Amino acid sequence: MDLFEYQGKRYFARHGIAVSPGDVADTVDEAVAVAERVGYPVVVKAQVKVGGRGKAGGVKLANNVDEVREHAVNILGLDIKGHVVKRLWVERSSDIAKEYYASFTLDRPNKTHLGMLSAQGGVEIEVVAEENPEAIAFLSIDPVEGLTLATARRWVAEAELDDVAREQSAELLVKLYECYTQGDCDLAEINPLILTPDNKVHALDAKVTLDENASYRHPEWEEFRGDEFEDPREKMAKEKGLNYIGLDGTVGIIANGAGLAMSTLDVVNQVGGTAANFLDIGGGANADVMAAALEVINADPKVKSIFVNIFGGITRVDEVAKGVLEALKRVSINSPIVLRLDGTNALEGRALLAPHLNENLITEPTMLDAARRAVALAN
Amino acid sequence: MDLFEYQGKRYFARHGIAVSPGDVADTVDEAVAVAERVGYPVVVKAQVKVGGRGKAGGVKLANNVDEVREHAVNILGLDIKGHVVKRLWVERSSDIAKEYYASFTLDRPNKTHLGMLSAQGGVEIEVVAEENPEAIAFLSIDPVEGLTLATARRWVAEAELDDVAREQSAELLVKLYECYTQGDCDLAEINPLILTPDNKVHALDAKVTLDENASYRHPEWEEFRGDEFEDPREKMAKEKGLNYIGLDGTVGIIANGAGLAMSTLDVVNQVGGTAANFLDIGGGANADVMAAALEVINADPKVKSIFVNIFGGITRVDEVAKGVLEALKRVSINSPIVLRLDGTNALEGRALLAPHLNENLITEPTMLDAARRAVALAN
Amino acid sequence: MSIFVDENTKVIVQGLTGSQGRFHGLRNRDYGTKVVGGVTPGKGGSDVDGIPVFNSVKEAVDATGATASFVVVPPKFASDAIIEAAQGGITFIVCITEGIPAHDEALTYNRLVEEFPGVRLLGPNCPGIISPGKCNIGITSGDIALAGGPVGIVSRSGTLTYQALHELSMQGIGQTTCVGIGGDPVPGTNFIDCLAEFEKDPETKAVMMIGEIGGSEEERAAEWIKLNMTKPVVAYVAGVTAPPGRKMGHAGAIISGSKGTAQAKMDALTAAGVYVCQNPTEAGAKMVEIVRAM
Amino acid sequence: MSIFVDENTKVIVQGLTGSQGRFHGLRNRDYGTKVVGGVTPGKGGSDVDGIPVFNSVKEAVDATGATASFVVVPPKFASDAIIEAAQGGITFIVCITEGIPAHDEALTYNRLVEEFPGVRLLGPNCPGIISPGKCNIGITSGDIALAGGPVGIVSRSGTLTYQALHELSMQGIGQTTCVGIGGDPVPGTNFIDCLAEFEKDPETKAVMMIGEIGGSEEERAAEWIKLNMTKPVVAYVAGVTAPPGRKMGHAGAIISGSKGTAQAKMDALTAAGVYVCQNPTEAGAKMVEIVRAM
Repeated sequence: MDLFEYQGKRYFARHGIAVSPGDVADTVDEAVAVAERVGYPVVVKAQVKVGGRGKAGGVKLANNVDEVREHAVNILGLDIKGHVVKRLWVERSSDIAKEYYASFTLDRPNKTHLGMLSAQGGVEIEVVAEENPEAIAFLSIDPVEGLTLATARRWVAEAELDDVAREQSAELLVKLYECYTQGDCDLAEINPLILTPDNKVHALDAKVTLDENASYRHPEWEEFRGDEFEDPREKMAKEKGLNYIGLDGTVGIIANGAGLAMSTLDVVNQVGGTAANFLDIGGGANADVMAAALEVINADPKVKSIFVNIFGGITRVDEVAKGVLEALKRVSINSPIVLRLDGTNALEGRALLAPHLNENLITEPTMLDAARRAVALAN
Repeated sequence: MDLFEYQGKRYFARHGIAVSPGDVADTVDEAVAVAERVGYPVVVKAQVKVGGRGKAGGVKLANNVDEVREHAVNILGLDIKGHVVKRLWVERSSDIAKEYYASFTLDRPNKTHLGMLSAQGGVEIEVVAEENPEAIAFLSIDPVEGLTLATARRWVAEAELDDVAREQSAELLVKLYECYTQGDCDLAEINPLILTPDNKVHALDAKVTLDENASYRHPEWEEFRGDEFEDPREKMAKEKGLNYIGLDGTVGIIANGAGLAMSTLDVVNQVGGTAANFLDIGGGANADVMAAALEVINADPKVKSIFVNIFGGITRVDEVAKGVLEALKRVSINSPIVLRLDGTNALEGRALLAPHLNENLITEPTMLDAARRAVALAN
Repeated sequence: MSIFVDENTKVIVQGLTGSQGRFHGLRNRDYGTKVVGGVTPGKGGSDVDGIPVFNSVKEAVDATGATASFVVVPPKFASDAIIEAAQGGITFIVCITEGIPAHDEALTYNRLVEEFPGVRLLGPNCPGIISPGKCNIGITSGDIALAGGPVGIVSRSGTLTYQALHELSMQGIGQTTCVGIGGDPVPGTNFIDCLAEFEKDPETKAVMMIGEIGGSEEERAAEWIKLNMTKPVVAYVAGVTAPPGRKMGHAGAIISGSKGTAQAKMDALTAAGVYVCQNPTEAGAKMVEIVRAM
Repeated sequence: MSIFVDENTKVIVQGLTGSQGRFHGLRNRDYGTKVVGGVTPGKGGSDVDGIPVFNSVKEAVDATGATASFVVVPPKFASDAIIEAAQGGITFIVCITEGIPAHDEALTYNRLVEEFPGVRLLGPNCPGIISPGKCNIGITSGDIALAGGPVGIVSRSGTLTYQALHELSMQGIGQTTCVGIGGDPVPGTNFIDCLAEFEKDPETKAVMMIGEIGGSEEERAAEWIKLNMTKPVVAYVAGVTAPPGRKMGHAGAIISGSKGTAQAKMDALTAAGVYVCQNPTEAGAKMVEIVRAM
């Protein structure tokens, strides 16, 4: 789950990381109220989960109430790369002497945590990594050992942060690592981490991605939910507990297992079709799950055919068959369904479906055959 | 100080690192005796401090006494890139299942120790680093923390060493790190580190460079000395305690400080000359040191002129002048001497020399003028 | 022969008294696996369909001589269960649990590597391992596997593992061992571990490898194959069509830039001499062709 | 103004009772430096030409309020002396000792950074620091420096540092501060540290930088200059003629491949907008030209 900047800053603040005083505003009046409270000048920032806000006019400096009003009016409702701005973050503007970059993420090949620190912040770190990799001090952190203040001090020196920023930065990095680990972040990034002319270090932006697998031990994450899904199809799928990603094609996809679902997309593509979505119903999916999946797909007006690709393991094929029949009773499905059913209890499943087969409910013996049929029906 | 392979292996063995049974041999008969003692097949290896021994015919397998005799005869006296083989290392041959690479050295930019480990050994690590950097697992080691067995275990897994080699390798790496630190090595490298078909890990080669600055606490290094200097000029300079490197040009160089000496080479080169040597007489050099330096330069038949470039700091220029006069009394100098004297007590120094100046003892006011004069005299 | 497990492997099930543990544990036993015990704290002394239950792994190992463990407990208990298994003397741990937080996985992996160097973890979030006719630990349906070799299978994807078994078995081509390594961010066992074992196993004549987008395990495997593998390898990589930058399910398959894309992986494997196929069916057909020509 | 030290800096000399310590300590005091004490264990209570000697740095700091220390002890005692200085409350340590083992340097550097983040070490194996007319800590001969600015000097080489001072002073161009960082493998203070201070110092109008072959400090400095430096920088890098792969004296200047060569450093500095000169005289002349044009 990606957090908005304001959510990320609150997450940081809880772990003792300094951020600018500010608050959210959903209306122009709220923006003005926040500005009056924190004091001018302020920065009015669009809250969207996409980069390039500044260039799109989503970040503006305001020196007085009129300017806050003007910018809030302009930014609320602004479309930034398909994301419509519904919320602002208004914070006290900071003078900047230097911009740094700091982040923690998982280093999958090395199976350790990876810290990245650079005296060259404020720009995309990918660009720095490409053009001048020596400007990034990489730190590999053994999860068993964690990050000590001693190591953080060595790290800020290696990254050549300005002398006056080093001790504050080292302490902040230890807190950021705590936020990253105790807070179960996939990514905790500050860009820029700034040094002010009066020698204070604090986080001017926040990019946080949370690991959904850890949500059971983070009841406080509930507050972050709600606005996450821009795509209404994804929102509906999420409510039904399905692992769904909306795409732009015409063949609706339902499969069990992420690998099989991806493979299904590939095969549809190979035989000349385009997938409308990725949908993994997971292991052990029963009739309810199957019905929910069909409902979500059915709600997508672009879908012209539905390809249900099941290889039973934990998932029992007869359950899947029941789910399909159940869904057909509950909802009027707009598109023909092509099924490929194999694995645990496949025979039982096929037998259950047999009496109901017609031009809108078709089975095929193999994955490839089913893909061809679904694509033919969609094109 | 670079060690020969056999010296490196003995250094390793002292730190508990497994090497093949073997011994040195300076004659054919000694080689046979070692072979008979360690058992056939054996490998007969030229002991030279230069790479590419194998290609030059300096490493041979011998299955019996006749083969040992034949190879020893051929290799002793062999010229490998200018290094004449005077000593052999004869060791029991090892069957090889896998070849790895392991080393420790100082990571100057990061001011930490750097471990390099690769499942792709037996070839030049520079080539692996160039063609397939991901095949090297780099480990940055904080000198304060050192290398624990736990970290070494993580490291061997990251490097994807074969399962059966991992625990032995982890233990060996901890010992190699101890050898590197306690043994004051600039470099401790094993290439290849081998896994045998019966699943034993040991060092098949040894490349060790010792830090001369640490020699005061390593009386045992005395045994490594003696054969280090191939260049007779360097040997003579070393005996006199001078920091000398032989080069191929015609202008003999004497300077105080490594930077000034390098700069002197550069200036001589810029005005069209070539330096016969690098010689830094160091800080605080007195008359004896100066006389010794002139003697060493004088022994080089290629030298056509001598450029003495002194900027007094700790070194007092009057002492240098005395040294020059002293040397002229002791030795008959073959080449004209051009002096540039500045810094501490420069006036006194110049005054001392003034009565002795002639066409073979010249002073110039600046470094550039002196370089031009010395080069003119040499060409 | 088989890799990692065989007909003599004694297995305990951590979580045997739970519904999933009971279902799969008994199914594994019915397949012929030597399931010698279960572990559920506080339920020591009871049994599940004749399989004795112990309070701790240590007790179970002492009583049964088990060397392998099947961890089938909820995510919040999985890390502790894995460490307990290692501490109790187990040397091969299969964890099928899905949904373990990434930080727990990273911590557990490193604790295992650092404190228990002789212990191998398979998973988490994997279907397990099956040596047809000998041993089945995990959730793979035994009837889609065929004993007698000569193919070894290693797969990052659960369902595609079954698909691979199915493609081969339908054509009468058996498997020595099929290892599902799982697609989680920090797998205990990776492609190279399995490829090295298959290379050493005399009965395995060819290997099928199923990869996915994300990470760089396939690229690393390709490099290993180029240098070490003498047996033919057929590979399929899922996710050619996946849009960049999206997370496709629990596989943790995040694409960033060109690295980690299915195409990059396929290119690396092709360059390593691997037969790379466009879909699982094609991969199955290619493997059948290779085996029949032997 | 000056950097790191000024006319108010109180200095103690660790090793004042030794011959080198006495010679340079008194010479520094005679220059005008506030040398307020010496430290030699066991000799507390005595004095050297009126300078009181203490048994420990802590005692010396408590008694004198010194913030800087001049470490002039043999290599085997230097690391302990540096750590003792930091523990005793000193925040600026100048160590001229030549010949400290590289492992000791690496350990001492990291202990300082990790345990004493507010402490700066200059050296080891450096000529020290001089702010003409204000403070001279080290072995630089005060008479070759000229007070009044406007040039800052930072140098990796001892004798070339004197050469640089000499070239400027002869032309009547003064220096704000001249820092010899030393050429050892693990210097406590590097080019960037000094460049950053010179950039901040209002009286420094231009900087002269003297590099050497080996390592990558000059390249890193070039990158920093490109991004941060507004003042003109003139540089000279010694070692263009040095043969690859040879160690040119204690500078620890090992060339490996193209990286670390004088030419690579000169190219990097040129690309960063630095005026790169071919010899110290030319560098001095260039700096004179720049200053006169201001």
